[in-house]
Amino acid sequence: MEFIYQHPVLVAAIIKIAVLLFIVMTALAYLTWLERKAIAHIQSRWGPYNVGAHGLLQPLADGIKFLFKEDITPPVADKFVYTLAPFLALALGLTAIALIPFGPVRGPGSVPLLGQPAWAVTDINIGLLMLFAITSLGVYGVALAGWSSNSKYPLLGGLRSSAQMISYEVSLTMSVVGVVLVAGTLSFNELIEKQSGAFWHWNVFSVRYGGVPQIVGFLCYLTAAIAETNRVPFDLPEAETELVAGFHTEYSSFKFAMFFMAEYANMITVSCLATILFLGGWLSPFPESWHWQWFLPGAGLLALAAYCAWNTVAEMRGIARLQLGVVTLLAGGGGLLCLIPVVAEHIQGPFWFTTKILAILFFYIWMRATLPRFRYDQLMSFGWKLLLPLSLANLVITALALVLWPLVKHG
Amino acid sequence: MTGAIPISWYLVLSAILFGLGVIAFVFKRNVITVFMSIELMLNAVNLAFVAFARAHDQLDGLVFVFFVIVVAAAEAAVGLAIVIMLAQNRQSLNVERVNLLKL
Amino acid sequence: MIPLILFILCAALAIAGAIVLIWAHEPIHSALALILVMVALAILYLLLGAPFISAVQIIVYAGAIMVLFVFVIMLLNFGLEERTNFSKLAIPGALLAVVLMAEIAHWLAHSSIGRAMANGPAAPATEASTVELSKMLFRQYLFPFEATSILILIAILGALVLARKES
Amino acid sequence: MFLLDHLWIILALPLLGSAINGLFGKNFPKSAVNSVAVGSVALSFLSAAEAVREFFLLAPAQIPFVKSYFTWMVGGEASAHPFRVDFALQIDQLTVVMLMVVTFVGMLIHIYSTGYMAHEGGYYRFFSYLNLFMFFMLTLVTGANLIVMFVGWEGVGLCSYLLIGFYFLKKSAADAGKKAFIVTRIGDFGFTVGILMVFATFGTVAFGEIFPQAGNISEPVLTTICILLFTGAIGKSAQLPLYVWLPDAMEGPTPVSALIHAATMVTAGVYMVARMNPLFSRAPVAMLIVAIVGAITAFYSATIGIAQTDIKKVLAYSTVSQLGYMFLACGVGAYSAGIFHLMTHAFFKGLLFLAAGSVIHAMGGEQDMMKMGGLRKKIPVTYWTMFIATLAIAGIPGFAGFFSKDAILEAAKDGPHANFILWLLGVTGAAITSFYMFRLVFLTFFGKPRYDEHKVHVHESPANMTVPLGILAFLSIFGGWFAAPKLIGGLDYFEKFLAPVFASSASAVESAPEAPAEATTPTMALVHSLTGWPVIVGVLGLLVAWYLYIKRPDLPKKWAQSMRGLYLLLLNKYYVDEIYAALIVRPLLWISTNVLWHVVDEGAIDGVVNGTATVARGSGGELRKIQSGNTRSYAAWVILGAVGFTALLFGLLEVAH
Repeated sequence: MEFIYQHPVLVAAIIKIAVLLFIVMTALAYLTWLERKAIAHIQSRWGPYNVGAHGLLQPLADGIKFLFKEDITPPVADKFVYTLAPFLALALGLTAIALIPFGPVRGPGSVPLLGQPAWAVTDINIGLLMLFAITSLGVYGVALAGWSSNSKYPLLGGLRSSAQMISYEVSLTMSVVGVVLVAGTLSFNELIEKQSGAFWHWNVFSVRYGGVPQIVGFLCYLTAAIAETNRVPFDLPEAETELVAGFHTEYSSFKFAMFFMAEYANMITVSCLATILFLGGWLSPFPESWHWQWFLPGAGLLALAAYCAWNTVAEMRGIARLQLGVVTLLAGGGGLLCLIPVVAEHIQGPFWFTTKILAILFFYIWMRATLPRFRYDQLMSFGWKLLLPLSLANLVITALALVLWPLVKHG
Repeated sequence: MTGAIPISWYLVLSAILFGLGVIAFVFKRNVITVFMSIELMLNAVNLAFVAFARAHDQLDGLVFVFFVIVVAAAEAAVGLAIVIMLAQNRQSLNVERVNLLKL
Repeated sequence: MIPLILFILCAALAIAGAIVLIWAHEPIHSALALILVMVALAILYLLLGAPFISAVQIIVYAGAIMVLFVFVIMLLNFGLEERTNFSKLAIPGALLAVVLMAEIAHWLAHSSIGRAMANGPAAPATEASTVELSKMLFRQYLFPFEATSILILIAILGALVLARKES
Repeated sequence: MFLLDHLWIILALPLLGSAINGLFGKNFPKSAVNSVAVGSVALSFLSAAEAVREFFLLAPAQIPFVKSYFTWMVGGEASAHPFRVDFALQIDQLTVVMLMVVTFVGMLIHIYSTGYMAHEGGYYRFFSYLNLFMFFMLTLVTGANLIVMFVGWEGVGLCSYLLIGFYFLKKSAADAGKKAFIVTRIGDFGFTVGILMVFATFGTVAFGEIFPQAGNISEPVLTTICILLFTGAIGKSAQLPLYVWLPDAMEGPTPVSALIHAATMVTAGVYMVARMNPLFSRAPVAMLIVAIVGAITAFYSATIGIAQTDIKKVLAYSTVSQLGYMFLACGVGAYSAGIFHLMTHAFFKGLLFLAAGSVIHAMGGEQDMMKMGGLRKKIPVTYWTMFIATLAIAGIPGFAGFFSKDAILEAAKDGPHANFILWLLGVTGAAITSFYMFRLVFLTFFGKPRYDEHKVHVHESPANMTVPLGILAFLSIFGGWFAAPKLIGGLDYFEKFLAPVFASSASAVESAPEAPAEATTPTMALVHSLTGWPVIVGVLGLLVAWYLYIKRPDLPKKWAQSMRGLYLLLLNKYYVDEIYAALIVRPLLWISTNVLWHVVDEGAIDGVVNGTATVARGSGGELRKIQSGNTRSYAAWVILGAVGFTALLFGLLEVAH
């Protein structure tokens, strides 16, 4: 107890981390479910269906499977590095999320926890830089995995990935700098607060601070981010058709699962970043004055509950009906809870944040379902000859606008 | 972030790291590792810079660190390119085998 | 309290990393050790109230330069370091390095300036604001800044020219 | 007043023409090159004329009209006499005369050249040089201070070099060019020193500031300065002993000889002496030297002219001798007479050269008079114009040369600095001049053709060559009539016009003695001047030449046989070139070879260099033992250095605290 009062920051941080970790892990698991379902429906299939209603328990099953599989380490592999790689990957992937504010840390809507804001684990004033610092280390996971397996395909995969990630990291950073110039801060909260108002004040559209709309920067970011997370159409490092499974060919069981989770964690991170930088983070798209928007979360959950209820009654049979019923109850309860004004007010931030993230994640999944894979040289030339110049142009134009705007305004 | 720790500790640490870097430079045979030991020395110096910047409460030290890092990047780019050439021309990375400059 | 623990931890990590760098026969291990040192130093920079430099340290050093090193090591993949001993002067050199360290330590311990630094904590714990730093960088140090940027450009070209296959 | 304020236009035009032709002319058609070259000079002439018109509107107080455009060099502002040179141009009566002569004759010769050079290679190059020469010459005559003047001075030297060596594939031409350049350099050295002394003495180089002070400078100093300046004149205007380059300069194309080596450049020396007259007239000794040099040169080179057979060589020596007359005039204080002769000489000698060129053109490049003869009928225009010019140079009354030469000899006879010897030399020279000039004419145009008429088919030159001849012929007759009234005891308008320029020197000279008493009534004066010695000797020379080359063509050879020694002496120009070679060139070569080359260069310099190399190699041989080619060893050394330095540094820091 004494310790708690001496170091509120530390304790609060620990609590928040624990909670966040739980949520994120679950989210990761169900992201895989979401992806499979989405792709399946895009390709007019059913996707996971049998384990639980609509395959809702599929992630759980997968997890168990991974846990109990045999963990093979190739004898020729460099044991230490071979083990280190997946841990590094996952650890970094999760650490990055610790910097993300999921809701307002001050002012209305912020929730105190031991005198600390609850919606963000940390609130440092160069959050963006720190985030990049952490993600920039992400490449090691892949590269080391590839090298330590001490076999051909992984090595090639590792080489590819390190080359690819370094190349696209440049464009990624460049495309973000435009926003930083406009906002003039590296702190996530300030970045978001500067976009307050309605959706036309988001950096994607905003001309508020004399900058230009960062739409180009946004597109560059999305593209580079896909490459950064090694996903289709940039999933060269793990191109099944060419490299069996790329850098994690030799990995199995839980180490593989860690890479798997790391990838999805990275997806979430980049989506969060996109949301914060370009889409106004946890801000609602509507003007504050529209108070009815407070009831949107509740309404949304209730709608989900309604759908589930109908679905339960109409289609489910046996155990599945029970499972979906539980989901219905959860959703309904949550919906009702969210209709309580106090809760509604404080749930706003996370609600919008989550919504936006989901949108972007869906976009990624959609991409994966739609696009074919690049060839390696295409990938490189695309990154260096198109993406980088584009993001640089965006940066230059933004800077010019920022310089010229005052002159124009004040004659 | 209270500065409870005396600056001289940082300086000593920097000195130790630098010395280790030098030793590494002298002991390692692999060109790449030799390069790395140079980077290590640079890091040690950077630490000293930051420490001094803090001691005199001036930002110049940090600016220097910034420049050092940039230069290190440039050096790494060219140096590694040279290393690749080296590896291509004589199938070895051992600095001691690269001694044709002698006599 | 916490800073002290952090400092000792990071310092230990850094030194350990440096030693591993020397010890390891496997270049990759050396590289990892060096990355460890860099990260530790980055944390120390945070302690010294230079978050920006700390971030840059990780992004550029650990995230770019060292990745390059690892990449090259993987690319060439020459395996273990070969232990030859053609250089008679290596051992004396190492001893000299130790002497160097001793010198500095001695100076810090006994010189007036050294003692001035030793006793009492460092200057007030104000974080070096990134804004101030950038102002300095783009006003007072504008020319060096531009110069380094040109240097980088030249380095890129040089690397390209060197690595290009003659055909 | 536009052009007075923008005198530079007059200079700039030829420069522009030169630049255009020189840079792009290679690809131009001949017509384009012509229009650029001639056009620029013509425009320059017109603008000069306009400038002169405006000049006449100026009040006497405004003369000389100086226009400074920008400060060119400044040095030692701190000192009492900062070295400060403006790029300044000035115009006064003297400049007016020179301007008109240079631009007009220059224009005519440009036109002539379009015909004469029509079949030559490097056409554009030739005109580019020629325009450049015009630019420098104009700079020379308009410069308002010694430095600007000197720029022009050296510039014309350069162009002369370029144009003499125009046929640079011909060794003799190239050598002649070098000779001209080097010989004039000797004079220019004196000139340069002179300029320096002027600055040292007066603390300035601007004419307008020098002349007023001239009065309060001690005579020895002035004398030194004047002699030094005159050295430059000797070189540039080919006086004894530096005249040797001019005859060789005839290697250049004939228009060049006409323009540069007869009409304009070689007269620069005279112009300079006249320009500096306030100094000279206060240094009697220098004056005397000028006069003596002039007179002797006049007589001496005239004698050489007798025996020459190359038509251009004859003209060359005659030029030297005429220049001698001009200096004689300046030497005896009759500057205006000198300038007057300069002008008339520009007309008739220019004409003579052009005509000679026309002859050579007609003969298809033949220059030896012994291979000519009887051209009178075949090329009448050339013949008549040349004959007129000859009458003029011989000083036959009524022609331009008569007035100017008469004025000079008169000044030598009973001017302020009259001197019987000088006069005698002058008159004798005049006689010889008229003799060899008529010899030239008779040999060329009269008697039997001495060439193979089937090989050479003689033809009159095209209009663009003959028209300038005509114009110059006209000027050779009437160009001197400014002075005509003097014949009847009236005024010499030319002299009167130039008077302001030489006013100071006139004042410097103690009251000039009255004109001879017998010139009271106009008729008497006329008779007197028409029966003056110059006329008599002129006619005498004519008659002798006629007797020897028309009446008894066999005589010259006989005499040449009988007086072989003298003949050879004259034919070989008194062996001056050989003497110079023996006295100066060979010793110089010997010293350069045996002392400077074998001793100084090989011994000292190479010794030092090689020594250094040896030392470096030796020490390197020792040092390279350190270079084991082993990086780690190097590192060890570096560390050693670091340790030492750190120790030192800490030590110093401790000391500092």
